[in-house]
Amino acid sequence: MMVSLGNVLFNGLAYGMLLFVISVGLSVTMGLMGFANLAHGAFAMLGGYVATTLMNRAGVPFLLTLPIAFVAVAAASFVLERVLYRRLYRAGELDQVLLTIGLVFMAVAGATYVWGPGQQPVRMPDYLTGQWTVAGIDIGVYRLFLILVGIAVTAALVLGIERTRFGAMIRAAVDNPRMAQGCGINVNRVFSLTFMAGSGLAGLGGAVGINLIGLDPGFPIKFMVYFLIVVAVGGLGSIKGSLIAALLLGVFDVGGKYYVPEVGAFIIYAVMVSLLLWRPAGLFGRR
Amino acid sequence: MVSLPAESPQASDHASRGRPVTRLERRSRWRWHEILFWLAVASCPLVVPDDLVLASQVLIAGLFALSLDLLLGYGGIVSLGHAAFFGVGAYAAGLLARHGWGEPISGLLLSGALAGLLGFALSFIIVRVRGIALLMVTLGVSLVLHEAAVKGYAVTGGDDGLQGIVLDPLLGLFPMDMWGRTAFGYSLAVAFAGFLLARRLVSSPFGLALQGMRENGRRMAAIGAPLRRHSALIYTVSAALAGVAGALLTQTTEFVSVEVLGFQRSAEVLIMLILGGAGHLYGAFIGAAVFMIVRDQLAAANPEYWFFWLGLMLVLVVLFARGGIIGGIATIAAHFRKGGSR
Amino acid sequence: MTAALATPALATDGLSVNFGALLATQNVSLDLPAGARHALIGPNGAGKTTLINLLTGLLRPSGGEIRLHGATITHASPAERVRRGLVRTFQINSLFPALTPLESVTLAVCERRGLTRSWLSRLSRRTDAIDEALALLDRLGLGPDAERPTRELAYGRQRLVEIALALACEPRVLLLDEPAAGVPARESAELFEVIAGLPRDLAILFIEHDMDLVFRFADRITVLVGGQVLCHGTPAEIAENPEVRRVYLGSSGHG
Amino acid sequence: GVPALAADPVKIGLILPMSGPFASTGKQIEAAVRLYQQVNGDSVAGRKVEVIVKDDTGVAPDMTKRLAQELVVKEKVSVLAGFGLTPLALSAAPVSEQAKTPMIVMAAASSVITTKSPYILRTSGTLPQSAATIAQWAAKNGATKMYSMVTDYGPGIDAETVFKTRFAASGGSVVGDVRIPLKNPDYGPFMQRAKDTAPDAIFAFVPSGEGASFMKEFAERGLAKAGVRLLATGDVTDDDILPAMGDAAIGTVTAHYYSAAHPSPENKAYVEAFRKANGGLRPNFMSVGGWDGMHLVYEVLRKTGGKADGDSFVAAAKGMSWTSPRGPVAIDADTRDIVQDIYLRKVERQDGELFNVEFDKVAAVKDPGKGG
Amino acid sequence: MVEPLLSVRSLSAGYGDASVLDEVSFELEEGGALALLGRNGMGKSTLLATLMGHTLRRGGTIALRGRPVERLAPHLRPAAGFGWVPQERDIFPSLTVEENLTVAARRGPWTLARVHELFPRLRERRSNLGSQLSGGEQQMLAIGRALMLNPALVLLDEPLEGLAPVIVEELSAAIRRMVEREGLAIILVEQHAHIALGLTRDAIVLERGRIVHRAPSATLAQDHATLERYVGMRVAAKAA
Ligand SMILES: Nc1ncnc2c1ncn2[C@@H]1O[C@H](COP(=O)(O)OP(=O)(O)OP(=O)(O)O)[C@@H](O)[C@H]1O
Ligand SMILES: Nc1ncnc2c1ncn2[C@@H]1O[C@H](COP(=O)(O)OP(=O)(O)OP(=O)(O)O)[C@@H](O)[C@H]1O
Ligand SMILES: [Mg+2]
Ligand SMILES: [Mg+2]
Repeated sequence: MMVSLGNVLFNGLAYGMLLFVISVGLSVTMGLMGFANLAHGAFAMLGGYVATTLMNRAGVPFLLTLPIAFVAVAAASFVLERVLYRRLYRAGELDQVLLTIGLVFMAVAGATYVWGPGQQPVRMPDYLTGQWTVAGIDIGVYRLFLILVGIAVTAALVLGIERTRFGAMIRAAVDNPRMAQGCGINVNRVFSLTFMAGSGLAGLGGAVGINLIGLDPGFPIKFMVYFLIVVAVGGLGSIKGSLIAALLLGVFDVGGKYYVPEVGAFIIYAVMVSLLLWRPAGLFGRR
Repeated sequence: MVSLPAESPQASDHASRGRPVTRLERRSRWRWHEILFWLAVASCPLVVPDDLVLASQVLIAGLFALSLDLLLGYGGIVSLGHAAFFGVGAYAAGLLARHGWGEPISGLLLSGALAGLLGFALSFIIVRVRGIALLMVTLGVSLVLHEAAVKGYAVTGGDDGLQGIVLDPLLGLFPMDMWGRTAFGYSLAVAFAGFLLARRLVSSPFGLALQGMRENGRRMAAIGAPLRRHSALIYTVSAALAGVAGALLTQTTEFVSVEVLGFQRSAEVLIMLILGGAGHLYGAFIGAAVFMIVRDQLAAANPEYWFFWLGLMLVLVVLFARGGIIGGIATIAAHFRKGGSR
Repeated sequence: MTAALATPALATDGLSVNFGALLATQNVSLDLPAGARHALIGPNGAGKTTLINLLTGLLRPSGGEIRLHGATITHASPAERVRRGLVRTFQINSLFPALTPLESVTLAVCERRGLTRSWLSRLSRRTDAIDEALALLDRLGLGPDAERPTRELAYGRQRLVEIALALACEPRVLLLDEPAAGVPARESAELFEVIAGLPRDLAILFIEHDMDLVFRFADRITVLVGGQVLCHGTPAEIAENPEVRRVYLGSSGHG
Repeated sequence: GVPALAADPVKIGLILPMSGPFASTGKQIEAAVRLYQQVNGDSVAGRKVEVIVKDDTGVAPDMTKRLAQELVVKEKVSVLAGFGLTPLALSAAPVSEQAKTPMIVMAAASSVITTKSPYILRTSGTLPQSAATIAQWAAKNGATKMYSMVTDYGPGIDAETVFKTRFAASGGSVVGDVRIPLKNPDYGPFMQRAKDTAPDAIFAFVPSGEGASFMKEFAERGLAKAGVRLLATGDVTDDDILPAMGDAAIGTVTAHYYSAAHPSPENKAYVEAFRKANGGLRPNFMSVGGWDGMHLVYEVLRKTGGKADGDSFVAAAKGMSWTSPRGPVAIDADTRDIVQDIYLRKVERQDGELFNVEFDKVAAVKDPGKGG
Repeated sequence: MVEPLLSVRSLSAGYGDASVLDEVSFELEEGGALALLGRNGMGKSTLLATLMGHTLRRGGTIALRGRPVERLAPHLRPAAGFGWVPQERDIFPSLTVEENLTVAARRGPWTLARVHELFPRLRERRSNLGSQLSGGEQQMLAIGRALMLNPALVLLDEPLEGLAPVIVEELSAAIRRMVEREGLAIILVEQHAHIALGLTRDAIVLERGRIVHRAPSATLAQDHATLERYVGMRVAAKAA
């Protein structure tokens, strides 16, 4: 019993960390910038494909593909931001939804065209596979790795956004772009940077995620709901919130499947709804 | 009395009071292009006799989008789980028909009522949240129902869908046919009725209150508006309409799949509405028509990658026609009225 | 005076609320007889707006009670209070940006008359409501802007819409939070003429930093400092009070 | 039912999931269909055979039904074919019944389908066929305690029920079971659950395409190390994705009706041609469903001399038998379902690639899901 | 002749296709103080917003110390020397009081400490969110924020609105000091003409987006007829 609980917790945390790494970017773009970016999953997917392609075609070592995925996706998002997103910052969120859904469709079809409809094969390096058994609990090496990545990302973000003037600039630019400019803030630049960071993280998450949740062109749609749950429950723009929400989601999801597979995904939805009714602004919502 | 004395005796007639007719009074008049629109729809059997099945499904989707428009376009209440009501309506109609209640029209109304009831119940938790939380709560509710339908194998047929639905002929005369003639006529009649209802609702004092809620809920309370009551009402009506749409789908296809409750369905109806333009009623139907017809054509032309072109269309619409297709048309029209200024 | 015996239109007893450590309102008690023209003044951040938020139910008091015409409304919902005749304006405009003033005010009229309950009747047939709205807008000199989107109006005009919305609710107790702020001297004077011209039995509590207006229109004044009532009194008394001069009035000669 | 002049073409409406989560199924089947016409010409019995492909995204039964209707009404097709998943096939069944149009199921695998209209024929297979076979083999080969893991929809449930009954009947006991949701990101927890009940083997079914992730978890969780064997229906080691699974899959025993490694001249030729036509893509069991579906159409038309109306078509098809790349197959005269050999295969590496290598078979298996 | 700090030449601007300002021209010398008067809706705020680059400019030029800035991106204008206190205050609701000040900060004589000195209230409420301030506190914050930019020219759109009389006195005194001692130039929009004229050297009156009257403030303050005509002084004049 205790053992199974330990297993559930460990795997739940690992899964949660993965969700966090992918979703926190959305929490940044959607939460801080207030842009309803449903295409977030597409950036994650791109990151995944960059990684697999590099590994399978060019034989680049896995760990090296991660930073590349981050940079590549950030760069791609920079272009998109300049060409498309930027025009819609002022527009209503409905137009934003339409744009980003459109992008999702294009991404899905594009991925199918380039990489085919099936699951992407991935072979992890041996030092990241297998598992140790500690006190009866199976510690999957890769899952441990995920947890470490998650911690690193959290640290980076807290130092980079919550503790700096830059974070205040983002919020000011979102609250009132006109006045922000009146204070000498280059709203466009601030937004580009934020957006790139957010998407880059998605790319990183996508890359580390393949080994756990697989990768196929349906990715952006399959996981959209999960990302949204994390952001909503965590509270828009709150990094701490996203982390805790993601971990909760992970543990409940794994626990639910392990202990009561009959009710399936039921649990997490129920949990989400009740959490949101309890705290409509999310666990750590600012607004 | 704050307001000046003098008015009240012949209140209802403003011709006698020498003031210009205000926009408020003009807004519920029928315009020629509205009549044209419905004539065009009604002429489908003559123009495209072979596409009536598609046409009827467009009308159903349109009605569904319309129900969302009341909530979103007028009430400013976003929902990412509107399929919940659509699905409940669909299953209700299916189960009724499956267990002997084959009469379509009463079945339709019953299903609508049931969905409406759900909407009414939900409205009370809905008023507590807004923004993304609202999106997720609505989504969550629909997903919970979806899971229930998947697991409730015995009742719903689970992922395989509900079969064995047999309906009496419509009005005892018209059975559902291959060509979708009955389906089309039926859908058209129901959709039009639903439209009239919605149109009347938005041009009623309550309709104005809805816009008030959209614009500034806090202020609404400060002028004594019963917000709970308002949102309960609009939620009930919207849900009922959605339920009717769902029931209509069941009755015209004689099949129910769990997808009627799915996230995809909720997302699609939202897309259709935004594409057409929220807050105009017609946007719902135009959006549904454009989305489904284009998808159909693309899928036929390019079965594997049509998704891409559909997405491209959405992106282009956003870039060049803010506020959906109707929004775009409006700006162009305004442009010409201003003699092409700017 | 007479109001002393009659039940006051609005009365509070030891009303209190705090934001974290900050005691924004500390057992404030005040009586508004019917027909009162009562000014509420005090330094910035003294808790004036907070008090109004408490009275209108936007904030829940941590202690004390509120009575409207004798009936306790401490826990009534904001809308409920409005329906009972307790109406306010906002210090920082809170309007319907996309609606026109006419639409906004008509809406308020409809809500008051309970017309919004009917969702199958045509608004365009309710010309009586529309006329009432138009008349009200004319009286506030908003006639010309009646059919422009509110968001396009100059600030001063928007202030007037604020007031129009409140008046459309037919208040019996009216709470005005700096109604004249942003309205130039003449217009604000005219505005106060309109307010003064409201039904005599209507009780008015207004916050205002423009002492000319305060001393011309108030028959009683309450001074709030740091969430507490510093003193009540007639304009004359207040103008004399050295403490008030020190913390609030300064040297600006009044009285 | 419009009377067709022998002159004008026989149209086949092919409804497949060409996009969406099940696109690979559509891709395989379409490729096989095209290949068949390449190899055997595009006309038979003096009539041209024309294929119209429609995409139903794999998840929208109402769309499938509409497409079926339109194909019948607008395109005047004389045969409906394809149907990637059970719900899709079920939704279209009434159309074939009403319009008396033959409907050839090339992929969907739950038993009931063929009972939903007298005009439905199947050239893929049913899960009970594979499940029953593996159950018996498991019992014979020393598995006593088994744990069943299936995807939670029609076919999966079919598989589970049949497996349980057959395994019990042959003396084994199922110590636990779990149904995995159709839309599921992570197999981990279920695998853990299975492991914790310490069975000596796992019976598994997941839809084609999901196999890779399933296999990965099986390896990750060290079940193999813990001495748990994996016995499954062939969907899990789908030829399409098997190469990508890596050594984790080696040793997995499955029962199914087709393996790209099936040692027969017909199959050699088939695989050869298929790979050539599709840039090296390996054909999987979905593809043979398509191939044999076309074969059925051609043979029937030959037999009826080009008459393609529902009744004569089905009449002609009943009892028909031929040698398919998968081996000998026949159409059951009373159920209209397919009768075929079910092979027992083990995943092995043959000249560098992973294959399902057949080592035993049960001949002429009828669908156990029906009455039998 | 010395170059003026700000020179505006035949400036026309508006919103969308609604034209509000037409052909506005005026100059302001270094450390000058200009009162901008006019009734509601006459274009005062629009003029300031145009200087900050937030309206649709139809024509005309704006030069700051001889440098044309009318084409300069809005976010570069603070660097050029503009500071702005908008009429609606436009506090950043999701920033704390302190963040509101520091987010705008630029090197110069004005520091957090000095702003706190000017408005002690802001120090007390340091960690409140902008959305949780009283009206007057927001007004103070808006002014403090503009000062943190250390501009050469501050555009004050009704800065005294909603402030308690004592504060009004202190602030007026402070503004006078800034102008006279630190050579800070201001353009002041104020409904109470007597205060505006008391704080400035020159005044211009806007009517329907045109300048209809210019005069030294002192002169205009005595010219009741004009004030009566363009601004409406009944109350104000009495109080002055
Ligand atoms: N939501 C809140 N959270 C924390 N503090 C608040 C909140 N709202 C107001 N305050 C504080 O409460 C005090 C009283 O605010 P209030 O708005 O009542 O002042 P006021 O008397 O209206 O001042 P003014 O004359 O400037 O409008 C202020 O110091 C303000 O900072
Ligand atoms: N966003 C806008 N869109 C369209 N018109 C506008 C907009 N903002 C202001 N206007 C119009 O421009 C004109 C000038 O407005 P402005 O705010 O500059 O006047 P003002 O002199 O500042 O008035 P106040 O003293 O009330 O602040 C008004 O007629 C107003 O209706
Ligand atoms: Mg206040
Ligand atoms: Mg202004």
